[in-house]
Amino acid sequence: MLDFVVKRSLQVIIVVFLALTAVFFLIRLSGDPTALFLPPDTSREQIEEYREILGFNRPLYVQYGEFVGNAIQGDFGQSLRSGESALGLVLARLPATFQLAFSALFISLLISIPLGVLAAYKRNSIFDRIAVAATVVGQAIPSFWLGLLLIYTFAVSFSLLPSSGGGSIVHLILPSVTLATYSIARFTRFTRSTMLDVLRKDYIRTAKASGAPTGSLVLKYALKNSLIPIITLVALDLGTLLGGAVVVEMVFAWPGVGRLLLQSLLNRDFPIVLAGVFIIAFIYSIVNFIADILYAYVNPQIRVK
Amino acid sequence: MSKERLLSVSGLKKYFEISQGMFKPKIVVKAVDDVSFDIYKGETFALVGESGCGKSTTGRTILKLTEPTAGEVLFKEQNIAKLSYETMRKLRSQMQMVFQDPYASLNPKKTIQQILMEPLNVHKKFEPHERLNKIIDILKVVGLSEAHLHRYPHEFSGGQRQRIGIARAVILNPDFIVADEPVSALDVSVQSQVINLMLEIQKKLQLTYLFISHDLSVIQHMTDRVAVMYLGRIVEIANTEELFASPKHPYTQALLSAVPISHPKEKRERIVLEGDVPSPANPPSGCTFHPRCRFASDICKQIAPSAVAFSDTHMATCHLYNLEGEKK
Amino acid sequence: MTNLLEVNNLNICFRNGKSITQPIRNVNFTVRSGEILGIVGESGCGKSVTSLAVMGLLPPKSSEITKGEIIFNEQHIEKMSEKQLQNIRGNEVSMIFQEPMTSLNPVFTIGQQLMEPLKQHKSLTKVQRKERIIEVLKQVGIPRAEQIIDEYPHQLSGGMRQRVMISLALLCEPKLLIADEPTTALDVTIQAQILELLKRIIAETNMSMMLITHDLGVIAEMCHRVVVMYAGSVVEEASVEELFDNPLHPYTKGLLKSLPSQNERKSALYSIAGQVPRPNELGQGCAFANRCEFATERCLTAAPPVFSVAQHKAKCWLLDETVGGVFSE
Amino acid sequence: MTTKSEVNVVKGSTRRKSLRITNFFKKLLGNWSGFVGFVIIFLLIIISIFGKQIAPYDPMYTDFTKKLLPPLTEGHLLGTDQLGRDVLSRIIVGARVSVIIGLVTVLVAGTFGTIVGIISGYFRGWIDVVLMRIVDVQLSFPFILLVLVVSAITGTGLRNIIISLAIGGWVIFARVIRSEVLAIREKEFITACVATGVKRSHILFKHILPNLITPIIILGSLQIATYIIAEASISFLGFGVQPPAPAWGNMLSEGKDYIFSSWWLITFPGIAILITALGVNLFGDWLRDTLDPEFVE
Repeated sequence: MLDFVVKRSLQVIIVVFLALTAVFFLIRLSGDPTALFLPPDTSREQIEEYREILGFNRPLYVQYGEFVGNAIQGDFGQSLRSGESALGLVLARLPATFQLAFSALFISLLISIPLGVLAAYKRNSIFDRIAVAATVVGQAIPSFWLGLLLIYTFAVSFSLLPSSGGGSIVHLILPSVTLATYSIARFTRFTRSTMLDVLRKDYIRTAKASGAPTGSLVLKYALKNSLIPIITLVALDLGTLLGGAVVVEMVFAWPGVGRLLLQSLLNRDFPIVLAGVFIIAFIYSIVNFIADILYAYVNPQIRVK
Repeated sequence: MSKERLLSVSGLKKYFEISQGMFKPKIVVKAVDDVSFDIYKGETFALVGESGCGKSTTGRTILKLTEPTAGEVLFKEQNIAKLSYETMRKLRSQMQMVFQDPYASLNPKKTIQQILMEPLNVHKKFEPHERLNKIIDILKVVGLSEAHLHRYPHEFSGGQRQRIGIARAVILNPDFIVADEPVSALDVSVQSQVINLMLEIQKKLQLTYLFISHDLSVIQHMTDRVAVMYLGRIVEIANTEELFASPKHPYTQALLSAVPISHPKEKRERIVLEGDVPSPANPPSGCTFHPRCRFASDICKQIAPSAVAFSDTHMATCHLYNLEGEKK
Repeated sequence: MTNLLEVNNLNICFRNGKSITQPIRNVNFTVRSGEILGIVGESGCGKSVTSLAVMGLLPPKSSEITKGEIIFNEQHIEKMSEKQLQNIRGNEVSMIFQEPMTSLNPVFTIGQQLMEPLKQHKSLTKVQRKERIIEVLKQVGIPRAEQIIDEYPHQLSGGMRQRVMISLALLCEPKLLIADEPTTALDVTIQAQILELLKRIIAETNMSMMLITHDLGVIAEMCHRVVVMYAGSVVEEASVEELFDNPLHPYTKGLLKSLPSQNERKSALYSIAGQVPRPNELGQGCAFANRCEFATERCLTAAPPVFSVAQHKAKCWLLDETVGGVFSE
Repeated sequence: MTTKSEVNVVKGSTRRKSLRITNFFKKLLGNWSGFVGFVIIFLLIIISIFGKQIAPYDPMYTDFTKKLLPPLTEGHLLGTDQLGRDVLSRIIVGARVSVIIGLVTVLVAGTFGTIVGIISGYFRGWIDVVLMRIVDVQLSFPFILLVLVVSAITGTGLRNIIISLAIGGWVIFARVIRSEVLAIREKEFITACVATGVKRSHILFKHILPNLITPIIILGSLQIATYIIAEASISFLGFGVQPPAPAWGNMLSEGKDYIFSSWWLITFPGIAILITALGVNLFGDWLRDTLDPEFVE
């Protein structure tokens, strides 16, 4: 177990470090950010002066070295626009993103697992067919468009819910439903197919042959076996969920990391972009780490080894 | 023995290393541990043993389908254990293999013609325009026909697929064939057809077989000499008739007695072995069979026995006979 | 001797999309109480399907019993509801499967899995259940039974798992044990252990057993009576000595003759030419006719009825002329 | 004798090929959802080729007197936008962007990822470790976010969008193809090749590669929908195709400002994306079910 934790922690550090390095060079190679946020009529001398101040005129490896040195201490520099600490700005937005992502995750698990189990249990019934059709459509809907439709329906036509902004539970409903839709479809479909797989297994036949009633076959036996692949998929999909959160935050003007990151990208405010990349890569790696531990917990073949 | 030696294996070892993680030592699985035997021209030499005893790995290591960890394999008195892929590749036209699972060993995307053409192309055997006729000939030898040329493996039954596998092995006219459980995936009535085919082409093409199987009745029927393996080592080698008539090693005795009777009226004294085969990653000390052996004594737990010869053709590795020898 | 199980004129159809195949045609046999009945045949002959039908375990949507009856202990299995079947399975009829490696659930301990049939069929306290489980585990020769119940299947060897499967089947002291190729996946020395164990258990209890196998050696070793199946129907039925000494059906004769032990060493083995017909290739006549060396015009056009010579039954037209068998049914 | 068999060989192989194509369509006709997917894809390709000819109006023609007309008025089937442009014509012409993005990206990402996967899986060793570490790093970052970051840096335009999507998308191919190669390498028929004495290069090109075609086709077809939706998303967010060029994503982006007055602007381009993604997915699912039901992404 210790072995595993050490190994995975090293992996997280390497992954985050490489991700930051890649983005750092991509940004620097794509051009000088100075010119982009100064007015177009700024003179050459003034631009040079700014480059001097911000340190963009030094060789790339020096800048990189400095960046790494500071980043290790948790310093990603200041926002080129507001001058505030880049990491601080990102961290301040983090709770909002967590709220959105986790409520979406919660909604999707709450709906998809029972739905998938039921569809598998009632295979080929009308309920199953409708569920499968719904998942196919759910996976093809672009989330930003679904967001627009929901805004139009609930905020514009019926004025039931606020269309944008954050701060309350009511504000959370539309964005989290939007974000959850894709995951609901995907998890339902996956739960269903995994359950069908498991229900065909020899050990289910064994349980059946010893007189286990159908209900406990499905709920007690097959579900526990299915949880292993389901947890793996959910962990893998958290990245998609975080990515989707970025888009959804823009649609609903949700004050999260994603929106900040996108605005900074548009403004070329690169310290914030780097801090955002750091946070997202870090969180994502940690989540995968936790998923691996959970996975070992439900799978005795790994635990006992 | 005036027979000509075709293959000689000495001190062959194949160890697999399994990584356990960063801070733990690697587990070494001794799949084949110091195996030696000779195979003579024209004979059928059998390796028999239960699953995990290393018989298949021995066969594959001899053909260099996995690299040996140590030891020598002399084929026609040339040591092939250290040959490069390329040099070995050219030698392969003389030594071929028949696999257990005839479906998995045929590329599902290739027609029978393509499958059988490949060895001929690779080794540039026969003139290009003759090759197709050669393929049709060999198909007839194994009991199939020209009509099957353009079919894919999935269109055949298990027995037919094994015929194709055999055709692929013999089309280059090799001297030596390793047959790894060639009939154990087949039904009884098909099994006998394939055994007959193998016996027939052996006579026709003067083949030498290394026949790997767990099925003692098949071994008794079609092989000349047998080596019994247990946990990566050979415990007994003898002529087939000799081995079945008077097995010496306690494991061989138990193995032979475990075979189901062939007639309900037959009465057989059965030696039922206690427990399971230990893991080759952590074999018992001394004689690896001692925890299950009914004759085990103290020496068996400490010292690995050496081979005892009962005749020119029969030897076993067991302390039982060493001790008796000393007493005498 | 009374009949514990009677299978009368059983026909089973399988549906796969629009195509309908019939793997089981007019199967008849009985299992008497206290006996071991062997069912022998090659892969695809329908022996496993038949055993699943007795358990009521056929896949409900893709298969159907079109005709016939399965009477177990005077109850009609084929008419039972799922609920009634659940009461019988694991309780009065138990089953052991071929693959001990995949037949136990990897995420539950041995103890948890053995608990299930007891919870289902017996009203015992938790402590009594545990006692019973340990008792049965010891009965099937498992050392360290008290520890094993907290272990997971992957920690046990193949032979041990098959013992666990057997103990699972024995928990509720069933009247009939169905063993579907119980030793095929095991090594020969382990097979000997398991067969020995099964024999001992049948002798000790008043259980009956239906042993399904492709291995005539296992049949000779274990059974009192034998049913031979070919291409979905029973071709011969006899006591085990009678079958080995005096097989009547050409298929049985061929099977016995093709055993290496029945042939001189190094000689060509006797072999039945050709292959088993696929279900869609079956015509009007005898299913074995295309491979039979004695086949006549009649064999190709009409399916033979059952002929009886004393207790020995076989479906073959030859018996009409040569043995003078009695036409029955 | 020789000539006769050779004729047979040729006949045999062509007969089998044509048989396979008829079989393909027979199977397709037998499956409702696969067939629907196929028809959608077929129509989409037709529309993207002949878009300008099919469209009732010039998609770029602005007419302020006819702005924000609701559907079914003055000959505008799906209404007009804030500049008086015909929505239907813009959707029809915009199809080309989606089709090009989907197909070219899958080609670029698929080719690159497949090559990496083959190298990684076939040669193993340090090169595999290095390549898979890169894949891991990239997978630790959400696909859409990566595409957004890259496209923000590389700039807009069709070529840059495709580059961004391909940079985000190749890893899936690399990972899946690598594991396929590893699985195939372990297959007994590859051992059989070694035992026959087949050259290593020959094993790779004649035995491993042909067995990769099926997974590549399945994965590729399933990825296309992802790319099309991703392009629409980044165009919607302002990093993709720039206005006034018609693309479904930026039509929605422009339409969202009129959400209070003109529902049709946010409705129809979205339906177009939905139908496209649906068609591609249905067809992809069918391909997987038919060619290789065991395939896992």
